[in-house]
Amino acid sequence: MPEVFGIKIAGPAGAGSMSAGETLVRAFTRAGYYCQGYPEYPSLIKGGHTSYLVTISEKPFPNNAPKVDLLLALTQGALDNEHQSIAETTHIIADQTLKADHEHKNLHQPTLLTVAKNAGNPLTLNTAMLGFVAPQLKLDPNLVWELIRQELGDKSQTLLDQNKAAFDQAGQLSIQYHLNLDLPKAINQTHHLAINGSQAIGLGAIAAGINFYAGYPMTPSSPLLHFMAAHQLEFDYLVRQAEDEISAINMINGAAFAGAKAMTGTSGGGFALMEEGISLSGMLETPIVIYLAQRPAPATGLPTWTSQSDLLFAINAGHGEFPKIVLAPADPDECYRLTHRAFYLAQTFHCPVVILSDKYLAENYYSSADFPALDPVPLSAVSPPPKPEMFARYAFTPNGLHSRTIPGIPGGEYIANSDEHEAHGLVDESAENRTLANQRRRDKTNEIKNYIPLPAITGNSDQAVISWGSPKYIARQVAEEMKMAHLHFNHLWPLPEKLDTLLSGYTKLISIENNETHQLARLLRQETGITIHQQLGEDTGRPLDPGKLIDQIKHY
Amino acid sequence: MPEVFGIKIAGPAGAGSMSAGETLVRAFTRAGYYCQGYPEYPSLIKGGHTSYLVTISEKPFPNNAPKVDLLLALTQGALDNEHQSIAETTHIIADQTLKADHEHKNLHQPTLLTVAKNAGNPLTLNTAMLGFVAPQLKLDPNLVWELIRQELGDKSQTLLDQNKAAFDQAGQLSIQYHLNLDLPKAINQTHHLAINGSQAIGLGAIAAGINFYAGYPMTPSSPLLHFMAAHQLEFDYLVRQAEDEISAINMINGAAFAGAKAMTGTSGGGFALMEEGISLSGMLETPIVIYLAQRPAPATGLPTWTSQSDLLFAINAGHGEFPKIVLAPADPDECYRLTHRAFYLAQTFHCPVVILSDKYLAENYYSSADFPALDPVPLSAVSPPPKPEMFARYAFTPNGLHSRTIPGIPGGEYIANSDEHEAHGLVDESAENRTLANQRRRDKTNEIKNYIPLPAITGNSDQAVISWGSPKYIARQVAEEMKMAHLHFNHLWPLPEKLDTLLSGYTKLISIENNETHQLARLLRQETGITIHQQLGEDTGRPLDPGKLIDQIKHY
Amino acid sequence: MANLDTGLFPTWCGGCGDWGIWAALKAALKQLNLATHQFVLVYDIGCSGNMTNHLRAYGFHGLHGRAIPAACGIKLANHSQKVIVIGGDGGLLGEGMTHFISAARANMDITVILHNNQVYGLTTGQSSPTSMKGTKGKATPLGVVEQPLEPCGFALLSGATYVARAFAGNIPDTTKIFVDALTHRGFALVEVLQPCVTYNKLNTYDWFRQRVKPLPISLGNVYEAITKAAWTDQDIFTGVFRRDETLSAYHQTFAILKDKTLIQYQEKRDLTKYITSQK
Amino acid sequence: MANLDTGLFPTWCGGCGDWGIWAALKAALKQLNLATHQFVLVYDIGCSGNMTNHLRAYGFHGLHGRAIPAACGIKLANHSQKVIVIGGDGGLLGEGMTHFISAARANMDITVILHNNQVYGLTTGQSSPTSMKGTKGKATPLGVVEQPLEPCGFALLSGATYVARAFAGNIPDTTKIFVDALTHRGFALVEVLQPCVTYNKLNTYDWFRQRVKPLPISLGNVYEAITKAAWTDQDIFTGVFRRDETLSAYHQTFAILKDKTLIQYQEKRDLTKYITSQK
Ligand SMILES: Cc1ncc(C[n+]2csc(CCOP(=O)(O)OP(=O)(O)O)c2C)c(N)n1
Ligand SMILES: Cc1ncc(C[n+]2csc(CCOP(=O)(O)OP(=O)(O)O)c2C)c(N)n1
Ligand code: SF4
Ligand code: SF4
Ligand SMILES: [Mg+2]
Ligand SMILES: [Mg+2]
Repeated sequence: MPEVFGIKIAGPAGAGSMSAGETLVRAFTRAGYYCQGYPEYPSLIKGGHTSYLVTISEKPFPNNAPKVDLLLALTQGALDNEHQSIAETTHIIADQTLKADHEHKNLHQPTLLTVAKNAGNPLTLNTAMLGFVAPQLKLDPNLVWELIRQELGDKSQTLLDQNKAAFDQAGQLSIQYHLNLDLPKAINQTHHLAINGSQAIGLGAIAAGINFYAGYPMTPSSPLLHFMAAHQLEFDYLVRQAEDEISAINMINGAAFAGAKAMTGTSGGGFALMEEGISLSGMLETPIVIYLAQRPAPATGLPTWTSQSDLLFAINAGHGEFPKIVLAPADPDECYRLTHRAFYLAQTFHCPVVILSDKYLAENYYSSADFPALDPVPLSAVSPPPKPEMFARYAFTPNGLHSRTIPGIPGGEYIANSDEHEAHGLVDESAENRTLANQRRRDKTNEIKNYIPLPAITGNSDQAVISWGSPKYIARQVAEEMKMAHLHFNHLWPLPEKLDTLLSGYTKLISIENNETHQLARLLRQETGITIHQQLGEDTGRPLDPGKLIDQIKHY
Repeated sequence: MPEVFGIKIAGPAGAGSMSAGETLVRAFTRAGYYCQGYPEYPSLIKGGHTSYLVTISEKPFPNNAPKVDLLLALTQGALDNEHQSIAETTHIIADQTLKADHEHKNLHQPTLLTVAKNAGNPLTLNTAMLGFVAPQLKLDPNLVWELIRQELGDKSQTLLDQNKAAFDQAGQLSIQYHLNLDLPKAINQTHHLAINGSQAIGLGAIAAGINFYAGYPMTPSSPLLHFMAAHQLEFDYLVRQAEDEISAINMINGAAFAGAKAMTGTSGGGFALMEEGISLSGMLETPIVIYLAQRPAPATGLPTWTSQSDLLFAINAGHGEFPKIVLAPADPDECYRLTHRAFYLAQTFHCPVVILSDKYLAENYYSSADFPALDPVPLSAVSPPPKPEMFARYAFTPNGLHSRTIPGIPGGEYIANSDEHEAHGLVDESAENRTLANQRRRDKTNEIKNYIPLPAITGNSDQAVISWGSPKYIARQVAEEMKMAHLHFNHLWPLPEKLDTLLSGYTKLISIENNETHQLARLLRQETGITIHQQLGEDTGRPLDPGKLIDQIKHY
Repeated sequence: MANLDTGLFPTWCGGCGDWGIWAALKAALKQLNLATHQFVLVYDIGCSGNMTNHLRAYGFHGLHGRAIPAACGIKLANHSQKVIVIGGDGGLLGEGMTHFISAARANMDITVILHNNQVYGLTTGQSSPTSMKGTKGKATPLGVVEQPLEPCGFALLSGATYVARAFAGNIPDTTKIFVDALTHRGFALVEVLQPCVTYNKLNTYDWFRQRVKPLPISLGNVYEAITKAAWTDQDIFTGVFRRDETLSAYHQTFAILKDKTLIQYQEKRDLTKYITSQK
Repeated sequence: MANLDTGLFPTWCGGCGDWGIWAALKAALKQLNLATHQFVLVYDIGCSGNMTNHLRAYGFHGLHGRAIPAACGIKLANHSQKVIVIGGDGGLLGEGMTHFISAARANMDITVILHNNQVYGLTTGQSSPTSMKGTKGKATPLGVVEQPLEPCGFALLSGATYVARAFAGNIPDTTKIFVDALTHRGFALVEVLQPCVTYNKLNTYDWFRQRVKPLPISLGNVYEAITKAAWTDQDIFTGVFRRDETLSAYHQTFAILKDKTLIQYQEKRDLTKYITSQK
């Protein structure tokens, strides 16, 4: 039995390979596997080649299967485009009318297009493919159909009937085939979720008690915007599609000032536009959460591909020096918990908190353990006794933390002032006041550090692989195969105290990042003085390849 | 004879202490001194206390005089506000009607207000003050009047007459006074300029052949915008006040694409808004120059004060990874040359070049050696032989550099595409193309490094003070007094090769920066692994105090 | 109504129109008898926005051009608050024009007091979007090429449900209009003609006094209002160009804001149903 | 005129209005007989902007919402070029609204082709500033609250000297209007009604065919044009709402651009006079 098994479904954009892939992830998760579903699609609406790779395993969070064991090609173009991913052992399923470029011993060509046409709608081809393949993958056809049915949602009855017909007929066809696929062992859990990073972040925000989400569409942050928009009625918060990102960040600054647990989300270009508003949050000390879903840049870049090239950009976002927190989850569970934590940290420290993800995490589906129920983050606001002066919102305290009021509270009046200000928020440009304000901000950053954990360590070795964000399991796989320890960072800024001691305990450190300039490695040296000996990674838009990384380590 | 002599003129905003201060800088420069003029004023239009400190010396680029030797107080408020800057030896000149808080042995109270009133206009008080003080400072009254006359520009004849009367009468009054001020030695050069950083940057841009400047007002970058606007007819370029900073950066990207030598300027908040456009320049490879005049932040901060807190912000500006150059001049001469160089580097490398200054440099007047005449930077554009394909603007080359065309050149058609693109600019999302494009960008950064000089070294010691930007002469003074070497950086990004070798030659390194988080020190460690042993500086809006820094070093 | 004094005295130039607007706003707030915790003042950056330090109430002094989105966020978080924007022509119609239009289109329930001095005051005298053609500013010494932007016209075309113009030289009438605007439910613009005595030597008190006239007729539809709101060489009408209470304000279109404000939703959320659906 | 083919074929959905606009633009450029180095196409980001890869000419595909300032920069650098902006309602009227108004006010000599599909196409179906009230987009599932923005009205109020509307379903008429707009000197807006067959199921070809009518009368002043440009339940007029050649384009107001383009100034500059004045 193999450890992982890879199934790729490919077709032109709009032909349903994405939804079919997601259905497979759900089906395998229910069938008791650990899965990961990885979509690839170009930045256009129709026509381009898209594919969805489903990797199943008996172990949690499998990385993309190193080879495609089963290719489901919906069209001739798909078959042609995927010729590179076809290995000798790959089973291929393609309609009878398609032509492979050369002989394949495992090419199977049922009459799926005919099935779809007979069902009354050629666009049901992806459903037919699922109907055909389900029995071969030892998936319960009833379960698979139920999932397809869910996916189709409130589509018309005709369309449902057509899909059902295609699904069933293809299932009939399948009986004559015996692919004898060598699947991993199922562990037969039944309580796992099939969920992507965007959903998990949304759920974390909802659990934290979000009141207001303002956003502007931008791949790959849009799935979160859509998720938040879709669930606002159910969970009693409001989503506003702003006129631009600048409006979004300023709206949440205003909303947070008024007491809302508020969040926005965007990708690199939009985040650039938000930086002034992040600096504003630093001055006003508004508790805001900013979701930054990375994609390859500069500029428009590769909008629908993945990247980790915005770490230093996020950490150094906003003019001037002020407390800021940057977190980076790696899987749905971390997405859920760290987003909740982002709101907690924002309410505790009254500062901007950035959540970094990327297209890989935002759009990949994972089998994930159930999410725990979490209490909402309490709103930080006090009701002070009225005084002749305004409320001393920015009073000097030993650790830089102070209580706040919100509009509506009598006696709590103060100015949230973007000019440097004294305790009540009134402008004060004196050197004395500025020195105090700087100290307050410095104290706060130091206090935050007490809340920042050291990186999670797995494995025991004097050599270690380090990583952050979504390539966690790729780095883990590399570390395991190399018998090295693995240090994974999900709190990126500020870095915790004692990190230097931890890092200097290793004789060799290897960084793995989905970028070209080794940003975490450079950040670590900046903050600890410790040099990362080997700095690996690239930024091609694709997830990193563990095999290639292992090679690079071996040939160092 | 003292080494430096400090003269402060103080009054409410609008009372003319600024122009009087500038006049003194010019007069002393002409009289053969080295001067520096430092204005302080709050972020409001009228009423607040403002002052102008003129420091004169026999040595170039004097720092602010450690004490005020002569205080010229225009009003009671000014006198009260300046009580802290009055030392025992300070000579004070104030109108007879003003009251000092206690006895001063050197308080002189001529009837200046009466003089101004008699001249027909109480607002000529600042002119009367100059008329009175000129003889005491051994300045030729004719020269001083000539400079005031220039300053008044095209004001009405009545106003000119009133000022002249006030100036002359006050001069008469002065005859009875003998302050016996102990001035430094004049070196009697006669060819120096009295000029501020903004003017010098403007002149550098003009010398480089700027065609287009687009900007949006923001202190302390506005003086450059105004300077550029004022001289467009004289030097044949165009200035556009854009509707916002985003428009400005996108306009210069467009203009640069079309062949213009183009520049914009702003301060931190506006620069934040420009970051997306800087990333665009990184992708399109447009030659653009961005002037960033720093002020204390976050947010609106202290708009009219100085700071160096945007170094890492500028270096990490824009989403994604792309070649970018950051320069930071320290005095008018460097402003002039480095701005010219910025255009040269932009045209050579087709990338964004950021010039960092701050309020101190932008608004201080300095006596400066004459500026050399410089040739314009040639426009980089070729006329390729027409081909069926478009022009291979982004062809792969060994060092990442390639020629470009501009609209209007037949056969030069290509797409400046913010999507990742192949040689002709057409979208190409393949891993192969992305890898090549990344390599092109990396090669270019490496090539740029060949053009980056090591920091300038003065002094001979195994210990060194390091600095960047406007505190250069403060750091120099500290280094000299501590008998240390001084390493000054005016090329901040990318850092040159072999910097680690240079730095590791010192047993102790001390950084001096006008910020709180020691950004250059951290940058150096990030890029070289070398730790700066003592990291000094603060960000109060005021220039750093050499005396305090020396104390800190001594008590380390 | 409590004292609005902060202990800091404004630093505007003597004679600046901002003094009149400040007086009128204080008078209007007194007249409405609002307690200082019942409203939020959102200031843009500018001479106008420097009013920040001179009204003792909840205040938010954000970024240049971004007062309106901040105000919208405050309003949506807690719509029981009256939200008032104080800003200039540079901030609200230059840097922030997109937000101005967007908030008007959405009929956000905020009152925007536009200090229209036709110049960038705080940055010492550059031309603004409302500067007249030919105006020479520090960054436009050759004269403004653009046609001036018509704030009331743009608000009307964007669907603002309340649009009025006042003159800072006439404090009683300005107060009246402020009171009226502050009792409107929905997006309200009050353009106040505000002489800048330091940097705008053209549009002075006298210049305005020769042109300002109360709007003579009551207006029909929005397009007629746009026409009447336009300045002509002879006439600049003051008064109310539109007051339409028939349309819901933005926040009123959401059922969850009917009985509670957004920030009153602090209950624990049960995710079970959704999570189960993803199994 | 040379071949406009790049070898890449568009990826728009079958039936998308962008096909019609592409065809009309190619036809118009052919008709005008411009060589491919005599004009610059400036594309916004969107389905519309994806035309980038399908016209073999100088092209600039910048940032979402920022095509207009880039186009202005290009025009000012080299005003001998014809500069054409291709963009969507999201980019040009949402993210970039401030630039749209500013360029129109300045009468910048650029031709803006607005692909108005009333939706964010490329980001897969969110509502846009021109979406009709009640439209349910992916980020506005409760329906759009805002009143739709009127592109022609805003252009007219901003002082655009050429404003027209065309329908992508009518390629010959669209071509005619493009030719007309491209020969106008000054800011020209052509709003093209562009059905998005994938994400806009309301404003379809049929829907438009029932409403689109050629503008019947010739218009008087700008305010009348604004009124006529507004959509009503029955009528959406196509045609030219304004064509005014009497006003100078922005670049024409500068003496130095009279005989030379900006980039032709490459002479060495003599700073002596200024420097001497600072001694
Ligand atoms: C992003 C940004 N750009 C520019 C500035 C500088 N700035 C401050 S106030 C102002 C203009 C103010 O003009 P207006 O809004 O008309 O207000 P006024 O001073 O005339 O009342 C500008 C450009 C800034 N603070 N932030
Ligand atoms: C700063 C920024 N924000 C958001 C996006 C994402 N984005 C790309 S295209 C688009 C909307 C396109 O809508 P529209 O301009 O109407 O063009 P269409 O696709 O409908 O032709 C958005 C929001 C982006 N690229 N950059
Ligand atoms: S500069 Fe103008 S707007 Fe500002 S305070 Fe003075 S008069 Fe008023
Ligand atoms: S999504 Fe709409 S606008 Fe985009 S290509 Fe398809 S039909 Fe055209
Ligand atoms: Mg103004
Ligand atoms: Mg659109």
